[in-house]
Amino acid sequence: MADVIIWLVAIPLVGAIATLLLPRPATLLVVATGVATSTAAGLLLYSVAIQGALHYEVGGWTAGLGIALRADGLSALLLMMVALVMLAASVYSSAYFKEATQRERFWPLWLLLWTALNALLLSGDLFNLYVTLELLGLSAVALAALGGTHAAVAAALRYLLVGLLGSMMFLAGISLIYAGYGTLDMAQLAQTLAAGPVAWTALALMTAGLLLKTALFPLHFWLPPAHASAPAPVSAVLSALVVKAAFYLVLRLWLDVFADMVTPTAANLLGVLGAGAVLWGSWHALRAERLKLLAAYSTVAQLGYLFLFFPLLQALPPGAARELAAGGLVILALSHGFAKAGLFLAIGVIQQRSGHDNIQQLDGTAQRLPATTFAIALAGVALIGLPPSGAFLGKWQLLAAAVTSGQWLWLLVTAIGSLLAAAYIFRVLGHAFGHRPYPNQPVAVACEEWPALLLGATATLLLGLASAPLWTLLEIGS
Amino acid sequence: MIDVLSSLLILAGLFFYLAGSIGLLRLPDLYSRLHALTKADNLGLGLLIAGLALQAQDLLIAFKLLLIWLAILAASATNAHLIARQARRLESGS
Amino acid sequence: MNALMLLVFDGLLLLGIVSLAWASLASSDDRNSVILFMAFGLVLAVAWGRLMAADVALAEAAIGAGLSGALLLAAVRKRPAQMAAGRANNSHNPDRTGVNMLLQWSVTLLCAALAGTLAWALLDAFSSTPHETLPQAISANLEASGVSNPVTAVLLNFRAYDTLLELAVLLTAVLGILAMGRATAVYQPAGPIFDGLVRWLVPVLILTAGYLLWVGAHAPGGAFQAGATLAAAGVVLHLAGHPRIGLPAGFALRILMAAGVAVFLAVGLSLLVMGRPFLGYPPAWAGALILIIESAAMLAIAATLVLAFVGAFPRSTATRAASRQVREEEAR
Amino acid sequence: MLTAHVMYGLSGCLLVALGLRTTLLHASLLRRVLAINVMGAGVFMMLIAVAYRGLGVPPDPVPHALVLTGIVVAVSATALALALARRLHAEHDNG
Amino acid sequence: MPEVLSLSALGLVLSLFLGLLRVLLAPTAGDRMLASQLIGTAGVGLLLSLSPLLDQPALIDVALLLALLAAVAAAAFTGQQEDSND
Repeated sequence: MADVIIWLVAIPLVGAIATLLLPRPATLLVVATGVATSTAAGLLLYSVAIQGALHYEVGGWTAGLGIALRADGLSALLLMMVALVMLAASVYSSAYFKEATQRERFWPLWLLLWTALNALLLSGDLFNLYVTLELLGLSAVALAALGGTHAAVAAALRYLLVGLLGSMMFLAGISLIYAGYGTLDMAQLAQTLAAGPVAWTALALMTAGLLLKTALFPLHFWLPPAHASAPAPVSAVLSALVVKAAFYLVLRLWLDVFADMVTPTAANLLGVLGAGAVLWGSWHALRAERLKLLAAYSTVAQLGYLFLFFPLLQALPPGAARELAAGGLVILALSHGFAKAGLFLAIGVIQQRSGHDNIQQLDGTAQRLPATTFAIALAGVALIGLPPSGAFLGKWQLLAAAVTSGQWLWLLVTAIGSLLAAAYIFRVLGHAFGHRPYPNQPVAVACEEWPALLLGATATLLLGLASAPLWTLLEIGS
Repeated sequence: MIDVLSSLLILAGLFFYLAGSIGLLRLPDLYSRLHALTKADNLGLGLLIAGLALQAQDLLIAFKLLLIWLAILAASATNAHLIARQARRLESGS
Repeated sequence: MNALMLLVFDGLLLLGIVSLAWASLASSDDRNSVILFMAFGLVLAVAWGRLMAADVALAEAAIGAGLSGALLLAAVRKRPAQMAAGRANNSHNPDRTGVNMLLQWSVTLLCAALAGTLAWALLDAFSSTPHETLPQAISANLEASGVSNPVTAVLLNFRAYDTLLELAVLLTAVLGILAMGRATAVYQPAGPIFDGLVRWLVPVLILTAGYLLWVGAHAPGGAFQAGATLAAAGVVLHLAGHPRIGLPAGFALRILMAAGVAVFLAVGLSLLVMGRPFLGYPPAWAGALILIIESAAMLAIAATLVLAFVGAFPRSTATRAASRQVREEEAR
Repeated sequence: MLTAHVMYGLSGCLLVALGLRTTLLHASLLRRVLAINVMGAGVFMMLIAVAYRGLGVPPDPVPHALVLTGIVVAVSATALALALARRLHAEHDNG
Repeated sequence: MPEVLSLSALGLVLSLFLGLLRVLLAPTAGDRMLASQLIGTAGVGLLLSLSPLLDQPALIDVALLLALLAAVAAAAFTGQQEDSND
């Protein structure tokens, strides 16, 4: 059953080669690849739920000499999110890219990105993580530049340089680890790590590199232009999945591998930066003129919430309260992933239908594109954190943990951030439901509108109402 | 005997290298500097390679050494031609 | 070499490396900066040789000093309009206002602190005896790996999964480059001197590539060094104005680009289907399988690097002539 | 600890810092690409110093393999960055 | 023999260093090219001397690659020159 781990990397990579060699039936190949990969992700989730954490030794060499891949509850859940979001965005992309040459360039890179995401979430080896980070970074940059406009290429170039700087710092940290401990396997490392100059410096370097890639305030400057100028399906996965992959690694390093070395001061520093991101990102999202820019700034803010959990998890003693808080963090990350992907796809529909994404000129959108407007509303519920969304449960755990550990500051930040989020979402909806009667007939295109709708519904309804199994899954550690 | 000969060749090569480098730093005009460098390339590396080739265990190594010398000679000749032409153009231009 | 000579040797070499890096980054002219960077790569190759890392030295010579240099030189080719535009905003911070100075000093201080911390941690790591578990495990399993060069064994057997993903990175980069669809401007057909050089340099480079691939199983060398050397031959042909650079067209070119990842993946998955682990070669076949993978990887790397250098699929002679006309008009 | 460990290790740290400084401060794109490559060279130098065991002693092959992978990744990224820059300039020239 | 090779390695690294100084302080572009060429030739000689000294025959291959690429670089410069002037 552990074989499913390697299939999760191999299937999208085979798909990438197939779409490169056979551009004509590419759309069909992508759908087949997407369904197969999602099935594999479902199988993995099922196996992890039944059997507990899985691991796979590539080439049959023991971990350390070779590379070990690992899957526990957290990675299996994130892989499932990646599969669903990528599948929905693939269906949308087949309608978004009208020209054959566009699709020919898009599909191989798209499937390489999927390969990178899966490989990153499964890797148990530090240097292998560096390679997957670079694969993820380069494919994301190439996709972001596909729009071809001056703004898109310039933003992609900046994205590339920032990403490279981040990976270089990550690699410097890995070198230190290898010098000090003689291994790259994360499980072996977790057992032998000892507080000292090597571990501290390596953790600081790797974290700095990853924070740059996950765009934590004040290292977020590159994100809004890159995410706002990419093609809509690309923006969706950049915001929902790519930045989250770097965040996942921060989580792994701080809560698993280096868990004994993290001090309250360091965790508080991440919390403060997260608070800065929540306030700064939400404020700029409120002031944004264009929908895509609003969504991009909202990503900066939503990532901030995730970092608020670090000081709380650090302060809580191991036990039920800490498990609940950790579960809240994951459910918040998942529901943001689905909601933000849905929002970007919906914005893409509006942009293509009305030729712009100016918030001021959205009047009548609700009559013309009712399903898309509903998708924005569903995603908005999750972004604000209203019940019954998964984000509501996540924020509830955040607040509960803040009260339990007596860290009231984070409570205040969350409250202000949620109010600002409500303001920017209702500003969009207010314009969309504007009274000016619109002459056009309502249009409905299944391939374009359904993916956004389903993603929004997953974030708001599925994660909110059926989240009980998540907590049991998350207890399955590696 | 072979050791002595190859040592002598290597040391002679080293002398031309150093002479060429110092010439490059100290000589007054571009043409004489170019000339000094050609000494280092052709003679310095040539003598060094001759000395090492005497020590080579098999024919493949000797062949590779010869190829290295030829490649450097070609690069040096091409560069010299280019620089001389550039310098000439500058002179006629000014 | 005695200890003192070694100390002087290392000192001079490192002083050279650091000052070249400094000069390359601080130079006021882009072209100059690239030439210094190529020299930096060259001296690095010597340093890797000095540290008994011949495999890395080969790769640095072929890729670091060679191909990166060619890529960068092509990027700073003189185009009047661009040079002027570049000068305007690339000037080396001439306005040393207060804020600017403050920024410069604080960043410099930050980087000095980084260097200090890094050095502190590294020296701490060096102060204990080196970890020998992994090197010992590698020599214990070298017999079963199918090759006798330990670096090749790590790259293509123990950590073959890394190498597979690395080939995917290379493929991603070239797909991104081709999607941008801006070819570097074509070069004039070679003049007589250049042509004479090309006529013998290209075959020698191809032979050297084959030699490096073959020797990689038991001595330093392998697919990447060989692929980069082969790519250098393609670069020379491009510089000499050859339109097709020895590459096939259309579907065949796509196959060539994908060959490295495809063959690697096919071998890995066939083994998986046969009930072995992914990329778990049976020891008896390991040598042959590694050679097959390396040959495909070499061709793919060479094709990819040449395409990265050219920046687009090679064009036919007709479009080439047209584009030269356009270029000449632009120059006026 | 060997003298070579200290000398090459510290030079590697210096190259990393030098590259980082230019990446953060320099406006020119080409220079930033070079600076990131210099940073990479510094990290590679650290790794190869870690692998070194002394003259005549076989070194640890793992860091060598990592650096080989790193060099190929670096050249891929450099090539992509230069292609994006070329596209930007081309538009700049045309419009 | 090792003493001669050590001396040669040391002398060549000095030669390489002088070449570096020249590159850094070169008055004209032509001088800079001359100095880069010296660095290349000295690097090749250095690798050749180190190869028997460290018992690393592969360093000869490195030197061969550097020599061939020096020729490629010369070709690149010439190609650019002929391209931009003729």
